Amino acid sequence: MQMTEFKPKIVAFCCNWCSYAGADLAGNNRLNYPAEVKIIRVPCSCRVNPMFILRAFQRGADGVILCGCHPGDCHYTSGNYYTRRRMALLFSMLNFLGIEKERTRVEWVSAAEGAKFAATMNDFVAQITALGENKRLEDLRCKK
Amino acid sequence: MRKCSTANLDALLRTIAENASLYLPVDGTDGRAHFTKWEDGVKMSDALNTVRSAKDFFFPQTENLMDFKVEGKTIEIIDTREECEDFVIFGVRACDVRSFDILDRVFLVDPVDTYYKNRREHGIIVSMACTRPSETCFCRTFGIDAANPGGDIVCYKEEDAWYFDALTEKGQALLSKLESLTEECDTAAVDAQKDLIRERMDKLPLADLTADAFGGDKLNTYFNAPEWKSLSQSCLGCGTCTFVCPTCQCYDIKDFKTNKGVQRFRCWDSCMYSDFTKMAHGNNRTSQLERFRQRFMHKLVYFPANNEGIFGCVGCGRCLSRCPISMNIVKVMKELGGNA
Amino acid sequence: MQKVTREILLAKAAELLAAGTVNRVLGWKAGEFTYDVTPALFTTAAELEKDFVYGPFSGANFSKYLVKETRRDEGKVLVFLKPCDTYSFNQLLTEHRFDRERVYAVGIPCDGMADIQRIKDQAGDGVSGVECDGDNLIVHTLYDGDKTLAMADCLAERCVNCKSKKHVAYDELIGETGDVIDSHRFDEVEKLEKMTEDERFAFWQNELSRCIRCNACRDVCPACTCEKCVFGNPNSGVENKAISDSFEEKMFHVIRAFHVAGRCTDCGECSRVCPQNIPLHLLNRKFIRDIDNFYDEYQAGAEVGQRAPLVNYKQEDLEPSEAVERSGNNA
Amino acid sequence: MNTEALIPVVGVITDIRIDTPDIKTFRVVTPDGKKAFDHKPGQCAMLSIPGVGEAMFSITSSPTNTEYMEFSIKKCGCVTEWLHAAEVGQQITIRGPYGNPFPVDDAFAGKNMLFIAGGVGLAPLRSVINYVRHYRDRYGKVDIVYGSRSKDDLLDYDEILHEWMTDDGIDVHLTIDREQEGWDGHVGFVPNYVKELGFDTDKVAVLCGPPIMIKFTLAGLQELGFDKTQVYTTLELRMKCGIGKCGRCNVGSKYVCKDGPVFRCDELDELPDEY
Repeated sequence: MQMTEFKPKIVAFCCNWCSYAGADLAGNNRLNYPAEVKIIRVPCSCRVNPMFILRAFQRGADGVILCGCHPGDCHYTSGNYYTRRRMALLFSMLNFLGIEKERTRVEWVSAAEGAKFAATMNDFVAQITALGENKRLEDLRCKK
Repeated sequence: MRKCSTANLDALLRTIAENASLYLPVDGTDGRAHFTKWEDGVKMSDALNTVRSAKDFFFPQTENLMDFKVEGKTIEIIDTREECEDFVIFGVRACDVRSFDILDRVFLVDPVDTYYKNRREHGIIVSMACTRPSETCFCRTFGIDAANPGGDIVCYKEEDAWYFDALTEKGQALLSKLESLTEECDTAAVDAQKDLIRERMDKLPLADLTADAFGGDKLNTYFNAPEWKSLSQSCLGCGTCTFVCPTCQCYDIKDFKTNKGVQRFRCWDSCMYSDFTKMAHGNNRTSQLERFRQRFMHKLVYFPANNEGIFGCVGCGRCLSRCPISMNIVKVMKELGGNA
Repeated sequence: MQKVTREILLAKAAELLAAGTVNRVLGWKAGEFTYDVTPALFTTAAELEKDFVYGPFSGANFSKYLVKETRRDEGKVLVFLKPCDTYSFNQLLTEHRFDRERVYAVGIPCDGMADIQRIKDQAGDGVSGVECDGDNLIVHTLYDGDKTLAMADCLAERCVNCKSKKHVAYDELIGETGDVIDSHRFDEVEKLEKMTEDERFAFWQNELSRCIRCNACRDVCPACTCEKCVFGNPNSGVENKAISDSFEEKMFHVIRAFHVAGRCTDCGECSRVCPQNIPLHLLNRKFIRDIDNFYDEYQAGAEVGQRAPLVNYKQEDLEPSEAVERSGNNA
Repeated sequence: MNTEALIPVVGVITDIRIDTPDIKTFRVVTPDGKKAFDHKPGQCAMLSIPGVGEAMFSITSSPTNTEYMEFSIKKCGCVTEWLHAAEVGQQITIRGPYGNPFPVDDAFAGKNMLFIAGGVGLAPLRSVINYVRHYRDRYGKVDIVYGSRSKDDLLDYDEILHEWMTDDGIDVHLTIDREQEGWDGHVGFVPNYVKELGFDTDKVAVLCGPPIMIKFTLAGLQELGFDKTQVYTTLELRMKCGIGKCGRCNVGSKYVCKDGPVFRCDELDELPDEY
């Protein structure tokens, strides 16, 4: 029996100053990463509040990844340090509620790391594909 | 009057559940009773009452009203109403049964709320007398007899048997399906239980509470009463009392954007919330005192003014045990009515 | 340790009112039954004499009321603070939520407060009165006569797992202050951490599904003092008055706990007021425990002016991925 | 199951008129070009944009207009902002009519009429005024006092100038709050202007405007000798259902959506001061 292949929906929040440019670089260098990744540009990774992550899942994301500047390299000096603490606590809490820990990730990708961006996305998409559809943080109304 | 031996009760419930969804109070993992769908092995709770009232069956906390499909400038309205299935609520107490009459006076008056009506028509209520009323009970204040609850069928639980009596045609029809599991009996046991219940009701701490000081004509007596200030002082403005209340029926209508369209749903709302009456250019109740007053004035004055003196409270006592700061309608009545 | 009684508090309140130190008293008002005590303002000694009570049901944390009270420009208000309340008091001061000058705080020792639900679980429904008798409670019931229960078996969860008998703020102390306790408050969290993801999911699904979104947990919380809550703001996109989908249960409770993470003093009011008996404190304690484990030990409200962990960082902080790994193996 | 009061019908905006900087008048018909439903002067309709929200508006056009309905809407909340950004051809939803109308065929019949409006408060009165103009012989003399912040904020100015003012037996008294270039009419607030004009009490007065204007105008009318039973007004409160069930517009034992929005001023005295 032929199963329809599961194509996950991935939301990637990318910092304007680094990983968004990293994504650009990946494109310029013709490095492939899956089309399932939907990039949302943010001015700094710390612009992403926990609600954004949850809302992405509500609206149908199967995985959410947040990309920012490497610690120490924040365009605004310290934004990504706060991101790091917030997401550490949030992801830990989501896992505490029984949400698969593989569904969320934070990755530091600089503007020069086009290759890392593509590799990260490929890896994350593969991970979510293996994990399957997001059932535990879904909103059924959005799936109708 | 029909009698079913306690040993046969499971079989009786099974027979009911064959034709309709059957709900009854069941102890949850939190140790409290909640209306739960019956299936084999489910044991009915001994608790006096459920945490949430039975109003949910007819007026659920949220329900979808309609869907919209929006494309460009055009809108398509999709009526999502469906004929609801028959269901039976078993073990409803006298107070909650009365609450349906109160809700009927809101939802079934013209223009009829068809969502509510649909459920009401398909629901059968099996009520149950209260042999162990609690200290928070004051249904008698509103003329409710815990020994004689309404509904379609009334039941009385004794050690060895359950007694059933049909009160409506709907109830008669259901009871006749249970004939093989029940036998005709006299009313001696039930009469004895009724006497016991009334005797116990007499002794309840709130047995003497009356609502005589309230009614539709008492607006000016109470609206500007100075007592509202101290009564509402520590109110948190949460919605607990409203949401556990069997007669609170205010609702909100909201839109939810799904990924493909718009769902318009309604959900319970609370007059205790600060944004209840807020509109684009103002709010006519800006203080918690006003909101607090609205809730109690509505139950004790405004509702009776429009409904031949019937109060909008059934004395179930849920707000007495659930309010985070232990402020409730009994304290309000005593403070205002002066019959402490 | 000196046992606090109604008489002692009454005398103190009357003394401070008479001296003009304060012009009103935030206290507990007697209800219909012994257990339905309401927070109330008293302005005269006569009012106090009539209705003021103090006993095993005087559990409400008054700190949050100070936000509203000190905005009314009417001199000082007297507030009685149990040790756990003093942490909320400090936390609110740290966040500049009320005017310290308008408060006269009297610290009172506390041996733990009773939970009427636990009493009813043991004595049955129909509790017409409760009396203290040394370490026991005598419970008058409607149908089964008097029952004697050990106070220790009737304590609220937050008191069983009391974190501190130490007062961290007061103008005056009645009796003596105690010590921070090496409590077992994280045991339940740990138990959940040791479960599998599936078990945890089932656990929370069951607990949170009872939520009726009455917002009592939010409205009572001394750390939730936003003028406009994100869940009550129509422009936030997440405003909602009811749970229309089980997603919203999780969103509301995760965000509620997250918004007070690093500021929650673990006073336990959220669980006390929940009409559906959801163990909300476990979410807050999870954050506290993670903060302690990931960063430095931190007790919100221990001192005024502390920098909360979520508005702080260290260059060598752990990565979110490590955090998730570690939180499962906290023990 | 067939009818349900909460389920609307689709309406199409066929014309948008810019009246003032923050008020537009929308013409609405059903997709097949008909009037969505009949109404009486003073009644309201619930308009909504799925996903934005639903809100109650008074129907500005007269019932004697059998082709379409008009709504004069001031931009002040999310629904109205959305409507102000809408274009002709946009569909919305509409349900109604709601509330009690003005008693145009009984209490008003044969009477001299005095209409007093402030700002967008003219919207509900326009329906009555045009009804009265249509059945001119059923009513006596008509006076209209209308004021707004400035000349630019006067609603339906063209209709007032070219239709109302040219009608026989209708006196229109306009006023604006502050002096303005190009305005040679009266300057001052409505309540004072009403007192200055000094009307005879042989009339029924109909009032609509901001609460503060209603309050002072009513006091002014009473000074002139008017009894509260001669004065009508229309209220506005937050509404969700429009059919007296959701509880939002409950004031005292009345529901403004169902028992109002039109009240005689002596009836208001029986309500608690909460509107």
